[in-house]
Amino acid sequence: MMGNLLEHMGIDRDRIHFSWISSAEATKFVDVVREISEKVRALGPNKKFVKDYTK
Amino acid sequence: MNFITIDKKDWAPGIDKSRKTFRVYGPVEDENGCQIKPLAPDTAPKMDAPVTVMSAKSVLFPQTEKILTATLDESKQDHHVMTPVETDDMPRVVLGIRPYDAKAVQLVKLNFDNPDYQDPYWCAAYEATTFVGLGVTHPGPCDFSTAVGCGPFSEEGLDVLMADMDDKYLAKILTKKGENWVAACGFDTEADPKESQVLFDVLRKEAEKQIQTDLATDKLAGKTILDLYDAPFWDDVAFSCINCGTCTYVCPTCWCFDIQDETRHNTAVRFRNWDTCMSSLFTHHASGHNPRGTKVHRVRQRFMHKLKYFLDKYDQGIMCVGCGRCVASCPVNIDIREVCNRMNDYETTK
Amino acid sequence: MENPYLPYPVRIDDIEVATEDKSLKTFTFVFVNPADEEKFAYKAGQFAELSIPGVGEIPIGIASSPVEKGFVKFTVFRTGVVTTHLHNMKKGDLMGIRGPLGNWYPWDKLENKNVVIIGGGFAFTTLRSSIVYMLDPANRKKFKNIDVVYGARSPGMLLYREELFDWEKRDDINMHITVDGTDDPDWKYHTGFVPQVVEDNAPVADEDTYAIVCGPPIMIKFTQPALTKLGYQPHQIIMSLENRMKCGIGMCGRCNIGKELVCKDGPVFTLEEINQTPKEY
Amino acid sequence: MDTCIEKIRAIGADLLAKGTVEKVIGFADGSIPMATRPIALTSDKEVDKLVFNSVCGLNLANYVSKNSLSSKEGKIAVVAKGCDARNLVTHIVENQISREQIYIIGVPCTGMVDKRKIAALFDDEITGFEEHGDTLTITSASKTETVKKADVLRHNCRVCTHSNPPVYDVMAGDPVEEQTLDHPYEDVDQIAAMDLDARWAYFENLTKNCIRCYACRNACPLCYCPTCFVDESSPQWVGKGQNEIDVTTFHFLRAFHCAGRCTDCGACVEACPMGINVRDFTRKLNKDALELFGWEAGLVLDKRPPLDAYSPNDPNDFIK
Repeated sequence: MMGNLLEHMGIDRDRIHFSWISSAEATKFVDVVREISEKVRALGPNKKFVKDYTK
Repeated sequence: MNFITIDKKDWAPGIDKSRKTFRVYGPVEDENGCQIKPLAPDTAPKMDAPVTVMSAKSVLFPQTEKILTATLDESKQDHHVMTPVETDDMPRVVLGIRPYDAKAVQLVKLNFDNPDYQDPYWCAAYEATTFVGLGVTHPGPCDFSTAVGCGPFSEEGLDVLMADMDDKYLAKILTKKGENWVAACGFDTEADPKESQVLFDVLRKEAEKQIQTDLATDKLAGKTILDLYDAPFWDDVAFSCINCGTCTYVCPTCWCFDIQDETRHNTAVRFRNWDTCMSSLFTHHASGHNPRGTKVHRVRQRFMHKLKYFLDKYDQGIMCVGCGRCVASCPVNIDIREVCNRMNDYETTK
Repeated sequence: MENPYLPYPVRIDDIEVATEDKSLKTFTFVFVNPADEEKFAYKAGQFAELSIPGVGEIPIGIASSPVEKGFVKFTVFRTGVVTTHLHNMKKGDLMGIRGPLGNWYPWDKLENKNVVIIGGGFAFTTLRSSIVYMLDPANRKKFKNIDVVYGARSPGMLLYREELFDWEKRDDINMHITVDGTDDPDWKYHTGFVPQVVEDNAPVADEDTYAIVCGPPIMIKFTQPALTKLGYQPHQIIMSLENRMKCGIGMCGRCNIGKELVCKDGPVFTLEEINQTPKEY
Repeated sequence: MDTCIEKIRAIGADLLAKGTVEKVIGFADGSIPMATRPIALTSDKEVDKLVFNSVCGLNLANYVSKNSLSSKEGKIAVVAKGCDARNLVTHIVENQISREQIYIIGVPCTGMVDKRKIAALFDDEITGFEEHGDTLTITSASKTETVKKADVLRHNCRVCTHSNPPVYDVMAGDPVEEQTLDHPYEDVDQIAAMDLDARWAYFENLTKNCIRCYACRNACPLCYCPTCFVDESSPQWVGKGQNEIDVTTFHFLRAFHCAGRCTDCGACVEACPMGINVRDFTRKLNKDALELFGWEAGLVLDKRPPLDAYSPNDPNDFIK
């Protein structure tokens, strides 16, 4: 529901990710982080929900 | 030149002309109602606006204001040394404010500009601001300004007071600042001073007659702080309160603020934000102790501050100009007029 | 226009763990611009805002004394965001100090008077400042008898222990050091709570005797009756209060007790004054 | 609703006179038109102060959880519309109060009016407000308007399908007919139909005038946390100023804390001095709770809210 609300508010679904990873699943953790990083990098910098530091 | 008339068709062009030297504020309408805001180019103030939900205090005292900054970059020579954010000295004019909002500025001034300390940010903004008020010809049901030493045509704190005369404004110029603004707009149609004053007096009396309030403050000064503080009615007054900050934020005379630091990358910024005595955090000690830990404490603080502490401290009347905004906006209808009367009428049995 | 929010830059010159539980540290600051030290001229009993850029400010009583030059000292209890950050800072780090703020103990009024100083726990900082000030050779003759009652939970929780024991040896000040309890068989001072030690050891009041009380609320609450028993009138009992503060200059509005602002009209009040205000501290 | 007022008063007087309850929490007339004030009565002599009309827009369950209701205190009667009662149920389910502590005086509700909608009919301020059945007569200095109540109902009342309290001890009137809606979440769907950036712009615009008075939070019966996340200093989750991202963070997270708990009572919007429709946040969550879990908050006492319980059938396609 949090993901849905964020998406509803205009946040790209591809920037939101939920996974179950056990503390024993180190490789899965690395894979998931890599996958998300690549996906998010492809999307470019996020402009929403980011505090504007110039103000 | 005490009085001038401004033809309404000259009004907007005059304001535009003044933009060369003034930043212009005035009532602006959007989906949340009317507020005093900076006027975007080509927009005229909504002069016939109803009472704005928020007062004009934010022109001098923004809800969030950067006051100091420092770099945290240790390679810089002046790292961790705070420097003031430049004060905003740009001349500005606030158009169409209600007279009580200008009077409120004078009460707030007692706090920000006193013999011991002067708040540089507020004072600079105050110096830079010209207040052009519009007399209130039809005061609303929440207006009780006449009962607290103000009124729909009060001149205190204003630089220009205008009256709406259908196709034109009649303006009374009250200060040098007012003169400068009138000159910047190019308004120069003089009006007969005697006649104009008579007109103002008639309008004022008409308007004052429409304010029906039985608010009395005469006996507040004669009571002791502790008697009023210990009065039995505070639980009752506070019951419905939800401790939101609405009353304090909409109030033109509430000046309390919080100071907060934030770090943005390698820059430290110190802000001040409006704060509210309704919040339990306002007085919460780091130890966990809270001298005003219950909502009854906090509700009592607000009314005691406005109606007694301020009165006793400054001897300038109560800290209320009768705008009625807190009455109109309170979600649970706590009415300062009722509370004031209860305080005024309270006789200790001790 | 002076900007009262602008702190003077200072460097942390020394950090000393002040109590055995490490919850208190004494920080010695040196002004980055020597001229600022003069502007910071203070009297014993005043406080200042310790100001850490990007973190925040905290109002702390000045523990050094006006007669000590070249530095200012503050003893800080670790409790909130700013104090925790401060406890983690290092010697040499830069930060700011804003002040001096508030009023001070009424030194003019106290001239030619007997002064009884009563403190408990870590509320001894401005009292230390006061004692050092009074014991200064230039000032000692201005005051008659000086008595000090100071208590803490245990010997290791006493602040400024070495100074306390030095003062104990002097004959121009009567020290009554006490701890709530100790298992140290060599403890040669009092054991017991401050109010009881006051009742048993503080001088009986005459019109020339004043008591300065600073400590946790519970100690203040129980010391008052002890002083009353000894004949102290409300105007002879001087107290230093604390409340949550932000601006320190009487503008931000949160620290009031009745119409008095603790930061500007206080923090020092007589009991007589406090009796006129709501007890919102 | 007039007969309903009489019944509320009679029930209240009876409960207080017999000592069944220690106090009755209800609405009293306000000091200005279109205002009511929550009150607590302790004597049956005072029951004439109780009113019920179309401007009782706050939620009285809010006065039960936050009024330091200690176990020592006796039973409290609450005048409850459908939504108030649902929030009392939520309180019970969330262990804020026990069923025995509360006496629910159920009121069949015909909806509350949108004060801003009414104010918008006038250029000047409203000086009088009267209600006769389903007709409202509103006056200002310049004119009098007569409108049908149905035309100026609050949005949450227009889409309400639980006007009658689902749980009560006594009803102060005959139940009203519940409506069924073909498109209960049309407002949410309209936002969902916008593209991503338009949605973000919509929510940015929605909260642009927020003054962070927290009236929405404080009027909400669900917001009973001893320390709200926005007030936390260590760690400090969100900045305290008017930065729009901090403001949005507050609204987004507060709404999310109400996920599966919100009864859409509308008290948040009612309380907001700026008239911000903060329900735009919670409505999406309510819709999801219904569609994903078949859940509407506060209807039954014996089921846990969906985010409070695990079921193997919970939708989990969002986990990758």
